[in-house]
Amino acid sequence: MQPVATTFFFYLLSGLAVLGGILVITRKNPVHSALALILTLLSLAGLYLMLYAPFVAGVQIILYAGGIMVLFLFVIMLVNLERSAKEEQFNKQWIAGTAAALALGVLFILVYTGGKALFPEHLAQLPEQSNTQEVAILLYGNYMFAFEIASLLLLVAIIGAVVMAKKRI
Amino acid sequence: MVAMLKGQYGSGIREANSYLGQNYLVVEASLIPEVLQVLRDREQFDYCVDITAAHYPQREKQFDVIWILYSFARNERIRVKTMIAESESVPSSTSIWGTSNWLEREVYDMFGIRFDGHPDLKRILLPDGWKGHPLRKDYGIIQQDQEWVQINLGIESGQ
Amino acid sequence: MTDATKYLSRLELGQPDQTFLDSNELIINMGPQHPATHGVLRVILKLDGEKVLGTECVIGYLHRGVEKIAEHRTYAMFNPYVDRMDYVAAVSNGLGYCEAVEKLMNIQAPPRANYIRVILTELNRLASHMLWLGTHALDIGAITPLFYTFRDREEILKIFEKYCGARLTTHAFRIGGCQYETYEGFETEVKKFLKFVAPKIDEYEELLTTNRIWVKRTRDVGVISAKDCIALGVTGPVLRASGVKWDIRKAQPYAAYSDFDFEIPIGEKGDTYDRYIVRMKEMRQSLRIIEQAVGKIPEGPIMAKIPKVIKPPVGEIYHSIEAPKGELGYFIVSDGSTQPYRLRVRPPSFVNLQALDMMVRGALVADVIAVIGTLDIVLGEVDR
Amino acid sequence: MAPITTLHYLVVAAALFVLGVVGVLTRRNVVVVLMSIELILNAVNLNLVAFSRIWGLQGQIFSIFVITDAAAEAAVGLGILIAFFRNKETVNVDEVDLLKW
Amino acid sequence: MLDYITSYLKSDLTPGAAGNVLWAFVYILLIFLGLSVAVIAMNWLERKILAHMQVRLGPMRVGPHGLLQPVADALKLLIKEDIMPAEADKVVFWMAPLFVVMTAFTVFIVVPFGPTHAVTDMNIGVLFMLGVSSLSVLGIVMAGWASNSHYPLIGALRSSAQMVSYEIAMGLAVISAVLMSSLNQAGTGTLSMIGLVQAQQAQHTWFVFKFFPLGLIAFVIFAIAMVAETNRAPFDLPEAESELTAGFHTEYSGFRWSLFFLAEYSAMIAVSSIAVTLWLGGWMRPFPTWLSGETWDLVFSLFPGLTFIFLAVFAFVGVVRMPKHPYFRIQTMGLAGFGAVLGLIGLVLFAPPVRDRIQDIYWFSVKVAVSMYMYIWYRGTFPRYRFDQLMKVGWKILLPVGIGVLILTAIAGVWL
Repeated sequence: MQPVATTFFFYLLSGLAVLGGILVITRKNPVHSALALILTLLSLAGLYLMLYAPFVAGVQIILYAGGIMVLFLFVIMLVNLERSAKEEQFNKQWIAGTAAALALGVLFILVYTGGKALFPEHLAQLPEQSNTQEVAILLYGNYMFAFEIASLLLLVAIIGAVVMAKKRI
Repeated sequence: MVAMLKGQYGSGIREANSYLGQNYLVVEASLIPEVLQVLRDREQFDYCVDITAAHYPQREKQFDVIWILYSFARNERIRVKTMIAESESVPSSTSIWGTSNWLEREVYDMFGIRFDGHPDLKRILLPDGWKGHPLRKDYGIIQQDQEWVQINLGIESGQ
Repeated sequence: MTDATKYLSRLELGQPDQTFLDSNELIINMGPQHPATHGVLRVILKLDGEKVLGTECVIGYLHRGVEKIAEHRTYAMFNPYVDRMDYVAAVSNGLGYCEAVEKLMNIQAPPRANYIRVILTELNRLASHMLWLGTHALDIGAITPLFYTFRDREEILKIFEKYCGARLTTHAFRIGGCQYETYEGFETEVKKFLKFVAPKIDEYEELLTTNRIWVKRTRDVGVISAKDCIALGVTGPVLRASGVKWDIRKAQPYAAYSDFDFEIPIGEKGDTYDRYIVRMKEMRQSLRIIEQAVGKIPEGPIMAKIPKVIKPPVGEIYHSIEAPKGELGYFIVSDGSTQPYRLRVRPPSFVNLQALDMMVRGALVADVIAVIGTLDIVLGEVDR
Repeated sequence: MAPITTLHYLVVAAALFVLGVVGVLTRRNVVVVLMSIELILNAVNLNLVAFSRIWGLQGQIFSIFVITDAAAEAAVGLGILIAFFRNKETVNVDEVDLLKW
Repeated sequence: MLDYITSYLKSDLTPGAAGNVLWAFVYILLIFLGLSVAVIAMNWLERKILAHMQVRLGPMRVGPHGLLQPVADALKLLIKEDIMPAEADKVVFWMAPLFVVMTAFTVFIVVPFGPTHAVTDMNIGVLFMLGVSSLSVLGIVMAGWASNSHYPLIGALRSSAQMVSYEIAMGLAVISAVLMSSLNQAGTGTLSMIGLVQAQQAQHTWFVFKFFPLGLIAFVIFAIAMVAETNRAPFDLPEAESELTAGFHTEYSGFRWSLFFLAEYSAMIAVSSIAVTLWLGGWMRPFPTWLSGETWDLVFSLFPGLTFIFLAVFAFVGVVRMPKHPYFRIQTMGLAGFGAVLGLIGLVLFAPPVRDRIQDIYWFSVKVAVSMYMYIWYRGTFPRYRFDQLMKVGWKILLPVGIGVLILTAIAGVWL
């Protein structure tokens, strides 16, 4: 499948993603932040599709946007943050934050400009039609152990979350 | 039963009679909680049908407060009546029957009779800020709390 | 003796420690404009998420001062007013009032009048229960029974209309008997109706009684024990569903009820499902009563000899009947004039509604709806 | 316009990462901090997927594990948030300065 | 240019797969149009069918047999005042219905109405559909929160908990169908919607009958979960009228409310089409193996035309039975015109080239329509679940049964 107007879609989606990211950290109301984050997540899913990773894109939509963000919204509604929305939103680490951001940004630019030569021009052949099958074969073959560990991690997370949130067990 | 009660409370039981086959007792206001308690526990009048009142403005003790009781075991009704004056209050029977709660509130709402020991004595059918008690005889049938109507409904008059 | 006294229908606000998340209780106004409160009932709910921590009923939106009006009308003039209280069971209201006044005047309605009274009152009980069933099912989410019950209630209203010209607020009886002789074909029509309605009741039961979701929604919901029922003065089908075999028609028969053979259906647990079953059985018992009565309406006058001007002697009377919703009582104080000195109505809905708080504490929001439905209140009667 | 190369994706990822770091460092609201962490994780994911375009599927596999991780983190993080809110009635990070309550 | 347009007609691919933007666009438009018509028709049908279940007539006044009632309703909704609560969060309140509608429509780009009749065939089709339809919960949560009112908030909380819970059972049922698709191929199954139907074609069975009763159980799980997922009776707690007035859209009115309505019905059609694709053989005609051969192919290909002719006859019967009174003249003429249009469409559908291309779409739509009828039937029959019971059904019955079916399907697939 030949993607249509790749350049345009790339700039559109990445622009939306970055815009969403900016809104996440600047909005006062946590619900608005969460909605902006959903925007970012969905545009990232689009970018994954463009990178021939449809399965990851699907997982991104179904798990991140459909699952984790619902959890976030649920908790925001549950703890009723109206009062805290009126308070000071930013702590006094402005300077530290900006400095860290600048340092990281400079570092990234350095790495990219310096490391441009490292990336090969020719891309690996990733057949999109069988992407899911190949991911599955890798997941249940080479990465079987990691996969099982991940499921254990989720179990621990479930128990942890229940223990934390429940008042009387 | 009447003899027993009379023996116990003497002249507190003013009258014990029957009219058209319906029994009633007239009791001194101060004896009310005890008599009701005895009626419920000993005489099995376990169901308080109704609490109501009547207003006699020309009498010295203006109000009749009436309890209508029923006994499932005896299949029998009895009315307990007491008379109180305007300023007096009656002990509440909410601790004897749960049903007294709203019934007493309604009597308070309509007659302005206060019940001592009632947990939440406030108006029930009329709005909270209403002035006057409609079922008193001196409350005219077209009378209303003009002020309340004007403030809360935004109209000149409810008539 | 009772626990019921502990449940005062007052809402204690500001007890955050009871909720799951502390300080996050939700206060919700259910009504006065709400699809499931059967009128203008307003229930203030204190919720912890879905769980009900407490309720408070705010009533009186429909208060018309019926008792005050009674003091300014003659006995006969007041008769139509009582129909406006429990407007889905207007005939029962009228019966109670007429009998109370008759008792006060110490007269007896003639047997033929009594039979007509019984037939119409039982038809009215059927109509009331049908309306209850339809709206109760609608509250729980089953929309279809509503239309079935309304279709069949229509037949009853047609009989009323033919008898006295009115469908809802019938004013069917007069003090001393009945105003109207039965119309021609009354008996056959009632008999036809009996044949028509018996399978329809089966139809309702088919839709609901064994419906798993219906059973799940009503079993163990709004349980109230017999002891609490008595302490709270709850009467009618609610009391019988808790296992108390008490019906004024049997305990203190009035009109011609002593002539008929019928049973008092009772429940065991006192939950919503039992109340449903009790009312369904009651409908069949009503059919039985009508069937017995319609065959043997005695000949004779339909009015007792009463004076032109009704002037009961000085005295007090309390008379109660078994209305579809419970014990409907009239307490009349007469001062010998043409107007009652004081007339008190003991409304079953008002007293039954008081049990709401006790029945829903700890339940879920959806149960509040089910319990309001199962209590079968009519706001016209609660507020009077 | 120039064709889109891997580098373009990396720049987007870097931007998201920086935004996430700034959010974590400067915001007071725990919920927003958690969301910023999600931003960082997503930046990493975009990197991984972009690299997998060059070197094969392993990057995608790893990004799936990262998403799993994010789910676990969100669940536990929000659980802690609820427990914390219940006890202190606040969701501000700078008021969480005790290791016990 | 003309080449570009006609070249696609010969290909065996979906427009998306063929890379033909124009035709993809045309398909999107067609789906949008068809969906709108379907929603309008559903509105009328639901009211009529429900009414007849409840011994009443339903809409009868606007147009013959109330046929124009949905149009009148739509007009009313469009010109109705659009109320925005004063304390609402304006932006989110405005976005929520759009979001819900968008997700509900986006799902349809992978729905295969036929082997080539889909906008595109995604490698992750099923995953995409589940994912995007699960996004609609976000719109509902947004609506509930933005209204800044208690009833919508409770409705939104209920619906988010409900949809997230039932998605799991739904996913398990879907996985067992996907597992079935892998059986007599080269070892891997497929998530593509077209691929799933082709797998059923290759195995000469609908998956609902595969490994009887495993396929059936998975289908039933999905059928229950999809009702819950679309917030319909008996799982309509988020908008339970008698409890929460109208749930999450209590504060919405006019056009915005109609968007929710549109989204609800298109979501119903969407999940129904997933069920049809996965278990009921998608576009396959009934009895592909029992009644095979040229003659049967011909007979079944006549069905679309026959259906329309039947409907036309039905309309003409209505014309004949219409009272002969000047008052009814316009109605009679309208109904006759409607019947004539239906008959004309029916005749066109008999033409061989049209017949062959339309057949797949017809069978797919018929299956979806049956599923929609079930929705209406449930609504007429069942009372509503309570919230804890709903959760119990989801977590304690559907989920374990789903896992069991999945394991048994895997075992059956290996050993049978």
